[in-house]
Amino acid sequence: MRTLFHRLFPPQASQGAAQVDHLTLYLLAFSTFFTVLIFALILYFVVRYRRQTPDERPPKISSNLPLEITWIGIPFLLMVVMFVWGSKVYVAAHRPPDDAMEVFVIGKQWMWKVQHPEGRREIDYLHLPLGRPVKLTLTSQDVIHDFSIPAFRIKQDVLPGIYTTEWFVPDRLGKYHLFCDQYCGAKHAEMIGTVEVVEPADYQRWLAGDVSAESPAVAGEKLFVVYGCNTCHGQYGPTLAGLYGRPVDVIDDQGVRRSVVADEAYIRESILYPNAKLVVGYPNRMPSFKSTLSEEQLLDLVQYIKSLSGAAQTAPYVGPPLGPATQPTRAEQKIANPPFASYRTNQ
Amino acid sequence: MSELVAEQFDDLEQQTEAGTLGMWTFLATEVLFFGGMICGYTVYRHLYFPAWHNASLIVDNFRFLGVSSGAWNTAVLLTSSLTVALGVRAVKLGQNRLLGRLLAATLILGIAFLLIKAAEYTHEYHEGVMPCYGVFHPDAEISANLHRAAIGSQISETKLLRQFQLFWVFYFFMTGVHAVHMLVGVGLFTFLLIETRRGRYTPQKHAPVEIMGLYWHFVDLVWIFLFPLLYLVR
Amino acid sequence: MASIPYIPEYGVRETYLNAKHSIASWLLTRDHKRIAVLYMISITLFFAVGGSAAVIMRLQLLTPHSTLVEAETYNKLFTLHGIVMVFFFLVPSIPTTLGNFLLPLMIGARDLAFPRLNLASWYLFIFGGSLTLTALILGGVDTGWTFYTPYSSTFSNTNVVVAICGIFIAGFSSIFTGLNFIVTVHKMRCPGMTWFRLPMFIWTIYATSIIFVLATPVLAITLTLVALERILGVGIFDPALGGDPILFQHLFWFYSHPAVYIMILPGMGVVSELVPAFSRKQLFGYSFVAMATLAIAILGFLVWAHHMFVAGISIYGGMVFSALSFLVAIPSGVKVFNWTATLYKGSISLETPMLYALGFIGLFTIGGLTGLFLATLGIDMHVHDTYFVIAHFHYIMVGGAVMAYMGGLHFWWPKITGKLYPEGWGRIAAVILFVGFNLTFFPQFILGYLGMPRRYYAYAPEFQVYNVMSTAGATILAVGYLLPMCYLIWSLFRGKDAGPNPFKAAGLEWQTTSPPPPHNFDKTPTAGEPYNYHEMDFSDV
Amino acid sequence: MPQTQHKIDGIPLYLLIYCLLMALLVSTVIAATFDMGRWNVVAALTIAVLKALLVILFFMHIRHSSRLTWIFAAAAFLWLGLLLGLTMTDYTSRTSPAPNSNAQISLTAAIR
Ligand code: HEA
Ligand code: HEA
Ligand code: HEC
Ligand code: CUA
Ligand SMILES: [Cu+2]
Repeated sequence: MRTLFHRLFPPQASQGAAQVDHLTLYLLAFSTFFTVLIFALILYFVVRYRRQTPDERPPKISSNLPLEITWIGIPFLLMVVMFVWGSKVYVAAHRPPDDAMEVFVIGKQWMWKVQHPEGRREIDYLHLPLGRPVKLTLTSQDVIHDFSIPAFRIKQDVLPGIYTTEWFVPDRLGKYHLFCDQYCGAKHAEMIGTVEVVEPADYQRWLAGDVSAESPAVAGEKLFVVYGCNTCHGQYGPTLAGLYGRPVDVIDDQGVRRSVVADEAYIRESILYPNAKLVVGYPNRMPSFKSTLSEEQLLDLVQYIKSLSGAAQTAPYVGPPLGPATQPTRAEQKIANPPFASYRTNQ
Repeated sequence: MSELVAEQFDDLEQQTEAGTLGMWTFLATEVLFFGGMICGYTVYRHLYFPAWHNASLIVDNFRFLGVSSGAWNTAVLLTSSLTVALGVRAVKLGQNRLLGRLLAATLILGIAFLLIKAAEYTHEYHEGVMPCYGVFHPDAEISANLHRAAIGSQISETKLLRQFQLFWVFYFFMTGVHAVHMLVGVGLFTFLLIETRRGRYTPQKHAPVEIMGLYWHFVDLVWIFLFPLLYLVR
Repeated sequence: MASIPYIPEYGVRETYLNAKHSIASWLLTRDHKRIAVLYMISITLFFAVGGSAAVIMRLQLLTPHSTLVEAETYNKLFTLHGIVMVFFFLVPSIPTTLGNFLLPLMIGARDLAFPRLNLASWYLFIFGGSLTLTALILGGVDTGWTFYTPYSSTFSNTNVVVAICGIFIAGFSSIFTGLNFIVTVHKMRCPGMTWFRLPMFIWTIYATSIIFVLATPVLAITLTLVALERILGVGIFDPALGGDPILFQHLFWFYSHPAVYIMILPGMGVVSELVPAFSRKQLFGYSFVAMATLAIAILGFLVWAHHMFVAGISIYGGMVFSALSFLVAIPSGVKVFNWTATLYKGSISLETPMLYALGFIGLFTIGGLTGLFLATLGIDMHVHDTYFVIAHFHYIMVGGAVMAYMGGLHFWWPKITGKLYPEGWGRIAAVILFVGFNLTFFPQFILGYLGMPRRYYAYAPEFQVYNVMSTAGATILAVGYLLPMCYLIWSLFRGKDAGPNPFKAAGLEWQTTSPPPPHNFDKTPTAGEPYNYHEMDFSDV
Repeated sequence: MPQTQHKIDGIPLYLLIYCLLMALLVSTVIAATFDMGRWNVVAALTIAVLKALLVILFFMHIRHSSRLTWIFAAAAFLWLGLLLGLTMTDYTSRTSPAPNSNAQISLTAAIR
């Protein structure tokens, strides 16, 4: 029985989840009752009163007031329960407690940007401490999205120009799906992510990962995580190791394919205006960080990416560009590995 | 059966009643057609009161003799409704000459309405409030007012400007759709006039005049509501 | 009296089909029966287009990854599917075909009140339909059938405006059809046909017409605003330009929720004719069913924001609309129970139309009851915009409305064409459809509750099992729909002559010949009590 | 069913109605020049309803029409009321978070 339940119901990972499931079970019970009742009656009548002779003429039965009142009254009463109970759950899910931890979420085509209280940010990923009420304040940068976590049995549309909220108390460790549930354009189905519930102490440790008093490259490395660069680069984005100083095959915004050398300006441009030059074989998926990163942070990131090539803090000149034909591998690798293959949670 | 009655009907009375009921049903549709706009209008007036207040202060800038053209137009339409009502009376009494004159008067009034409206649109175009891409440039005075309003309320000036523009979207859309209905009305009444001249209508066969008359009154009715909503309410 | 079957005179009678033959005599006809046939052909084509899109979608969803089509294509497919199925198939389906054909026959009239307007409606429909279909197929539209702003008004760079124009035009086709029906029911009833003697089908067509007239204009104006926003670049619903995206949803659903009752009420009407005819009994609780019909039409206008529970409306607004949504379930329940009670002590024969009718009752009950899950605030905030919703409405629209249409089509096929369809094939197809349907859409309830969002061209691997089941079901369903298309066309040429009343059913339409003469009745009939099966003589004369 | 031909109003009645309509028009224009706060809306709309009633009852002859016509005319306005009324239940009871907390301002900054 447990396994059947698990096949039909997603994991319950928040305090509200069980309440929604109980409500569902109530509706399920009486719906099953009515469905079975109707089906059984139909079957019984069809068998019992099937036509015996072609000229059979049944008696006249036109109406029965007590019956009508019964089947108006009983469903009505059942539905009063449904309404009151359903509203209770709903209202509770819309009244966050005052001590809830506040996390900000911005939806944009097609990614989720999350900002934690101490300023730590992540993309398409949401770390949450176990057992603490969390209130999300949601808004969108373009069209309507919907922030849905089935394991928490909650969702909320994310509107441009308006703030909405969603709150819950995660009560089970693990990784869960995060979906965009409101159709938002071409890659609506890819606007997905992971919610990870961790021990509060781990959460604090994770939050603290954001202090930057180090060298630009080290600070850049942190930023690389904070801004979620690592969620793509290293998975379906191009690897940045060894990038600096290397020629890159790109398609520029005129649609022309050419080869450029990845210098500081190129890296900077790639971060600020990812569409300006697309790496061949990769989707146009990288968001612009133009309005998110300060100049200082940009600098740190560029330094970090440079450091991945073993380059020193100052840029050495690395050989003349090689021909475009020398770099087909990433494109091939890309085709063999469709973007959606990495559904990042499979718990 | 006489040629007055279409084959699906039993008699003239049934036909007349069906026609009238059909027109009333159509008018019910029309109420909801304008209703969608009025609903939008109400919601935005509720949400964006400061900006809309500002807009409604200048909407009756275009005046004759100190009275806004909206009011003049209301008078024109009410008068046309009178001529239509008298026309329906005339056709029922068989006064065809009178009917012709009243229909002509109605037509002239309808066209007058449209001309006044057009003049008003031109004026608003020059004020720069027409909310089209590239045409919307409120003049200096309006901008100054909005600037003051922005300081008074807590809304940023750009937001206020957009909400202000939204008022004009609704103003032009509602009056525009109404004007289209007027144009249709003018067409219908031209047709009626021609048919009257040909002596097509008799006290027996008065239904077309009455039914088109209902339409004209309805268009008047819409204006009766648009006028306060757009010009008077601040 | 209904019990005396009409005996045709010798020789070939003039029927509405053979009265004239030229193409122009069809395209310029004002005969409601011919217009009904024109509609029937048109909506069948639209159904094939919408169904083909569904088949491609289901194939795409066979695997979690994108296998068959790209994301953009998939989005255009479900938009095409939704728009075509809703606006160009199901909304016009029963009213414009069976409604058009039967309304004058059932009330003993020679035609609708405004035959020319009726033809004009068909032309508007075809014109709007072609416009939208062109936009949907050449280039495509990717907004979903709901056109949510600001995506549709600003962000989508597909042919939204053309599609909207087509829907606007088709909307006026609906309005004029509704107007025509309302006036006809009020003014054209034959002697003796009082309101409470109207066949239940007429009640539902009347109620549907009210919705046509009062809801459609709001959709028209709303879509116009979206088009305006796109063309002029002014902000109406786009918050970046000062608008409010939720207002669009209010206006859209003010039409589109009542529209779902446009789709189901005529189906209920059909079932209210079929169940008495095949159990040879009066419709149980006639006046309750009639009043329930009106109640659904009116209450249906008050529940629209149940599509917006998590859209950012106020929680009090949510509660108001939730409560009202529950209220609509009461008259729907009244109907279901009364149909079931009609079977009691009847003389039931399971011919094809009856199979569809019983299928309708069962599937509508499931679809309706899952509607209650959605109307429950606490559950909708989990299943909104998941496959649970998809399953809910396919249960009602495919399992309910389309089944009813199929049932009605079979029942009145002899009246419309004068030929009998092959009964054995009919039953087989009905059973195939029932099985295929449940296999397609039942797993989607589970998918939805597990959290699979709708409008996803690719999904998490753990959802695959149910998707495979669903696709398998859809294949069966496709066979189930192709069968009737084949044997019904076959019956046109090879079917047995039907005679005026092959099912021995009550109702004025069975008192005239099959197919009926151009003006329906040789002599204006007089109406008695409806469903007077207890007075009829079923022995073969 | 009353036949429409039987009820033909006299010209004086039409003129009277017309004068009333014009008087209402003048009064609504004058009323708008006073600042009565929210009562301006009430006054303007009340007068509009009065004018509409006069037109419907006398010019459109609903006064002589069958009950059915009354119902149709009333239904249209009732439905308009439903549309406005139920939509406003949402807008007037919204409690979206006010965009003023510090963090939210930073959020806004992050977007633009
Ligand atoms: C023909 C079409 C049709 C019909 C008739 C209905 C009927 C109902 N619908 Fe459905 N619905 C749709 C088509 C339809 N719907 C569509 C297309 C959508 C999705 C749109 C989109 O987003 O694309 C939708 C979505 C939808 C939602 C929004 C879901 C979401 O997006 O989150 C809701 C929420 O309340 C809902 C509720 C209901 C209810 C309560 C009924 C009721 O009328 C049902 C009443 C019937 C019964 C209840 C069954 C019979 C009754 C008994 C056997 C009595 C015994 C039981 C009791 C009453 C206790 N529907
Ligand atoms: C009347 C309405 C109607 C009907 C009948 C159907 C019928 C079907 N629908 Fe549809 N559906 C909708 C209305 C309808 N649908 C709506 C409104 C949506 C929402 C859209 C949106 O999100 O915007 C939707 C969405 C929708 C989805 C969800 C898409 C998504 O969100 O990603 C799915 C997925 O399985 C689906 C499947 C099906 C299937 C398998 C059928 C089957 O029943 C179809 C069976 C029919 C056939 C298989 C056709 C057979 C005939 C032929 C193949 C013709 C052959 C050709 C010739 C003879 C010329 N539908
Ligand atoms: C949503 C996924 C995603 C995120 C997040 C992301 N990127 Fe990218 N990035 C890509 C993809 C896909 C490309 C290749 C296409 C292109 O050039 O736009 C790319 C390209 C680049 C390039 C050019 C690489 C080359 O090989 O020429 C650089 C540099 C880069 N990203 C840096 C960053 C930095 C720094 C961050 C974080 C601040 C970041 N990216 C965040 C997806 C992402
Ligand atoms: Cu974002 Cu769907
Ligand atoms: Cu609904």
